[in-house]
Amino acid sequence: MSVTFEQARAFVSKFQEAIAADKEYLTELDSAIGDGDHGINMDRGMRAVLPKVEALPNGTVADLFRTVAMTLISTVGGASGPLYGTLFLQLGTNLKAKESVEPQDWSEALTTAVAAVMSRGRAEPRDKTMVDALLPASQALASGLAAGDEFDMALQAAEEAAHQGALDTIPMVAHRGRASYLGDRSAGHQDPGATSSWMLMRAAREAFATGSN
Amino acid sequence: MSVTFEQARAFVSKFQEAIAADKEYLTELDSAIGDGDHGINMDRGMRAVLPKVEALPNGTVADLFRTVAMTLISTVGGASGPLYGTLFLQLGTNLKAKESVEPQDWSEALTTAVAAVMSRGRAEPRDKTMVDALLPASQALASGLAAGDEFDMALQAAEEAAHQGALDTIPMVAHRGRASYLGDRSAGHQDPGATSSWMLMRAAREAFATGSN
Amino acid sequence: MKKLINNPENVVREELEGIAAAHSDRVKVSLDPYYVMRADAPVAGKVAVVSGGGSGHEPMHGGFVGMGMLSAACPGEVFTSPTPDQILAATKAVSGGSGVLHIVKNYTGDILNFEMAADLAKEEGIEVEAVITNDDVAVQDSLYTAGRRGVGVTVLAEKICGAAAEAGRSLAEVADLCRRVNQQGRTMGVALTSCTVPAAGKPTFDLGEDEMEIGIGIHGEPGRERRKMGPADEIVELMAAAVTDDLPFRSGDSVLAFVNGMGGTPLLELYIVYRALDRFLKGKGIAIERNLIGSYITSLEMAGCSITLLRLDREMTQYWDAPVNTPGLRWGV
Amino acid sequence: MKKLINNPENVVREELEGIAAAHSDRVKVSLDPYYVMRADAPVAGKVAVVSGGGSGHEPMHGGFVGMGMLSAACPGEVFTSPTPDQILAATKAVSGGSGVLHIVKNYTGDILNFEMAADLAKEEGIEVEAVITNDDVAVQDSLYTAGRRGVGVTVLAEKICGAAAEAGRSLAEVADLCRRVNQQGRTMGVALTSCTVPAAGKPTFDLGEDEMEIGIGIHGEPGRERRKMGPADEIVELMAAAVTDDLPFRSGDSVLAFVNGMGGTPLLELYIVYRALDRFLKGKGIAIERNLIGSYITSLEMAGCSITLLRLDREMTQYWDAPVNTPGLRWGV
Ligand SMILES: Nc1ncnc2c1ncn2[C@@H]1O[C@H](COP(=O)(O)OP(=O)(O)O)[C@@H](O)[C@H]1O
Ligand SMILES: Nc1ncnc2c1ncn2[C@@H]1O[C@H](COP(=O)(O)OP(=O)(O)O)[C@@H](O)[C@H]1O
Ligand SMILES: [Mg+2]
Ligand SMILES: [Mg+2]
Ligand SMILES: [Mg+2]
Ligand SMILES: [Mg+2]
Repeated sequence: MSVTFEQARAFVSKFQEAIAADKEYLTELDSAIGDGDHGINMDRGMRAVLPKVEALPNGTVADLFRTVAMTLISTVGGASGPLYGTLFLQLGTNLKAKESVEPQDWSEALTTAVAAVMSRGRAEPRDKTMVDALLPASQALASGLAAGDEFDMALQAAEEAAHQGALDTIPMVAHRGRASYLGDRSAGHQDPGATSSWMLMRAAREAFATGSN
Repeated sequence: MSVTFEQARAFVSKFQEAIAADKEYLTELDSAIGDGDHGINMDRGMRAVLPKVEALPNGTVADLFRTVAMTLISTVGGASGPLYGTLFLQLGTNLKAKESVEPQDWSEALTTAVAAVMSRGRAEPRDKTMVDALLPASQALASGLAAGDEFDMALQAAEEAAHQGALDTIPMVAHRGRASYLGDRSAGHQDPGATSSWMLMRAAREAFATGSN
Repeated sequence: MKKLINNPENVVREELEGIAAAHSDRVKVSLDPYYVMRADAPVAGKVAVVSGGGSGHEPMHGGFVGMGMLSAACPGEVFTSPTPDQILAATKAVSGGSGVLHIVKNYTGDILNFEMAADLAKEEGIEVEAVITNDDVAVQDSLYTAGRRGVGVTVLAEKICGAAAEAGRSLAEVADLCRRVNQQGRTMGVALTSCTVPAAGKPTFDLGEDEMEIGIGIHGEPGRERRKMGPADEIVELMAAAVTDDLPFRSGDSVLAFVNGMGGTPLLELYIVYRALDRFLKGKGIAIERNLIGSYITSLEMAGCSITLLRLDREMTQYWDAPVNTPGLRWGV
Repeated sequence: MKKLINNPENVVREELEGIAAAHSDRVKVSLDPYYVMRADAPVAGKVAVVSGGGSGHEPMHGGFVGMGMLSAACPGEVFTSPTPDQILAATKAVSGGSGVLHIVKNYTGDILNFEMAADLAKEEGIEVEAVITNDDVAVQDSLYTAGRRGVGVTVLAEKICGAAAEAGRSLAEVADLCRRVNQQGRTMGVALTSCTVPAAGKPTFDLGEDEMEIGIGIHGEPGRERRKMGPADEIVELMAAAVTDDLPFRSGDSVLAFVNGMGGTPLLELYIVYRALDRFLKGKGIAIERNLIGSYITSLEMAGCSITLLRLDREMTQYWDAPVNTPGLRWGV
């Protein structure tokens, strides 16, 4: 039931695949309200991450996430580099002391990591950023587990919350990031970072759910 | 039967009208094998000429042509400015001593003027330039008059020779002017300067023929 | 997309290799991580000035490295801010012991990456001050947003602060001057065509044949509004009025007027813009004391221009006039 | 057509008014007839250097007027050579009694108009020598044609001859030097997009999305052939080989390498081109002694570039390095 090192590795590689597959879509979303590079940025970063993670000897989930973090920070640039970097750095820091990563550990780590992203980016919910996908996802995960749901179901709920969160950004007016320069004209477009964050939550569900891997 | 000052003025204004009407066509021809400005150049020049010529008190045909020449030289630029300038300058110089301008005077003046254009531009027949319209026109005029044709008929022949001359430039490979930079690729296109020269000969026929004016 | 490039992924590296080959008399280029630094850095006892940002704005920033201007520049991928490791490496390489000024354009990405780098540099004992430029009047400023973008003033701040650092001023003084330049400067841009990010392969936005984007950002971000194209004099009046109304600039002010091409606009047009700007400012009693006309902070091949006005004081003028020797800006030496 | 202009008919006049407003410290502008001259002309006892040609190639020629380069420049309408009265007036205005050099690009229009002006100037007792630049290897040279076009070498000749005139050399010496620069220089250009002449209102030519025009002229005249676009390294090799084969340039030669943008090509790409050129020349044993990278002889907003190589000798290098202070090119002062 716990998240293994191999599952964490699968999580990262599924996220990489998702980004690669939807690179152009993410870039298109960013063209509408940003500078048209979100897919390119994330793809460059995750392509750099992949071989590093594959080359890791079997170790702790925490080490794996720190490797992801450092690679994203030094290859992505832009806003998403430090933000996804911070997310993975905090995941790593949080899971450091863990012998094995239980569903509850994952949920707590994600909650703290999302808080770190919010503080680094000074973003609140409804600012039309990745936070609008990440925060509901981490909340859905936590409340699902608290209600006694199976990990699979909670992961599924987190993914759906992230998806809904990404869709919910469409009518929002951006207050952070490049899209905020558009003022009211940012409304009517889905936030690219929230969209990639939904893909992240989908990758987690695919990698961590029972039977997978 | 002689060319009057008013007819000379009409010649200039008919040429101006023709250039204005076909400005875009001439420019298009020049786009294919030159730099896309022949119509613009000639139109700018003739628009500057018109008020000067209209403002002239009744005087000699020679003075009128010298005014045209000086205005073209100082407003057209490019290759066509000095060349048409030279043409009108020589027409003026040649007709200077004339009390009245008889058909034979006009023909001789044109012949000398075309020779001056050729020497200024160092162009020979079949170099794909305005010379390929001007030279046959002046020759047709001269030989028509020599054969005893009416002035009207000779003017008509000159126009037709200029027209044919312009059409004959189509298969030619340019050896002078900007079109020569294309080498063989200049073939298959009608020379813009030869085309405007045909319009010049047409204007002469319209203005000088009996009953006109 | 038609570009004189080999592979969209390599444009920045190959550009840096070109700069290294061309300007080794004045700059050194690091390829891992990417940065451009003065050939004679670190200059002991002097403040170092470091800037950086996404590529695609050339000559800014790499073209402004040299005596009297930047100590180092950190280029990110096209339109993408550089990463902390680049900025840290550049900061360490040029630090002469008297502190390092980071000039950062106000974009979330730039801010976050420069912040991370400054934290790391401070951990290593280097004194760092960061000044954020945010001169773009096209964007409404507000506590609740990312604020205004940093655009044309950045070039002027790099020149003026570089000269102050060259003159031996302290980090606090150079940083104060930088903040003053930013406070006294305002910019407004307009785009007639889009640019194409090499890795994206197609134009960032579409504009109708008779449309322009007022208040464009330097990464092709949309601005205030789309309008029908008009004559240059009207466009300039619109832009210049937005700039002068904002500070506001007043009759009697002396300014540096910076007419900047976005990359695809010929100099011919920039002079027509300057003519209109000169007339507009004369009408308001504002005196152009200095000017800069050319493509200095660009958006790849975008057609359009920006107008920056900087209210000058004696110190700014003195440092503006001071010698500078960079590939992109040179005088007095 | 989208341009920052008011009226296609007024672009040159308004540009000149902009130049006059911007650079009155260095140049004087005559609007009737059009020319730009050094503010301190005539310089007694020194040869004056005058050039000119159609507008649309900015900064050439008006941007090169000033100490150490041109004494005057005569701008024609866009892509149309200036008229004899302009050239005559400029020649008279800058003549310092030691003769005037006309630097004329080899286009029929330029030649004819400069010839007429020189004849008139000589009638007024001014000694004039004309040197024709014809460095474009894209065009086959032949006695039976108008010969090769004058392109990139013109910029280098203006700089080098301007410095020689500044140094007090005689008209015969400056003209000889100019001929030598022309003989030792070769250029090849390529276009990725067309330009649009304001008065024409639409592109001069059409290129497919994957085509380029090899051997383009600076007025959008077609070149040697159309080809499929390729990577920058291949395009540069094609251009550079055409240039080096022509003179030919040989192993051991020292050259000035001039990578010129046509107006719509970002500096980013020009550095990628320079990188490839540097590698190509290294492979041939040709040493780049000096370089110039930027948009100096342009074709409005055309995308593309040209490569000029000039085989340097000591005198050329010395005059290239000499101080120059013009709006378009400045160093040493
Ligand atoms: N301050 C912020 N806090 C959280 N997320 C942000 C912030 N600013 C931007 N983002 C996210 O980053 C995404 C854009 O990333 P990207 O395009 O890679 O960077 P850049 O905007 O620098 O080009 C946005 O869609 C948004 O979700
Ligand atoms: N050397 C020459 N002799 C005679 N006519 C010439 C010569 N060179 C060019 N022309 C004529 O000039 C025409 C081009 O004129 P224009 O487009 O106005 O000038 P430019 O070529 O300078 O742009 C050509 O079509 C040709 O007929
Ligand atoms: Mg982006
Ligand atoms: Mg023409
Ligand atoms: Mg970006
Ligand atoms: Mg022309």
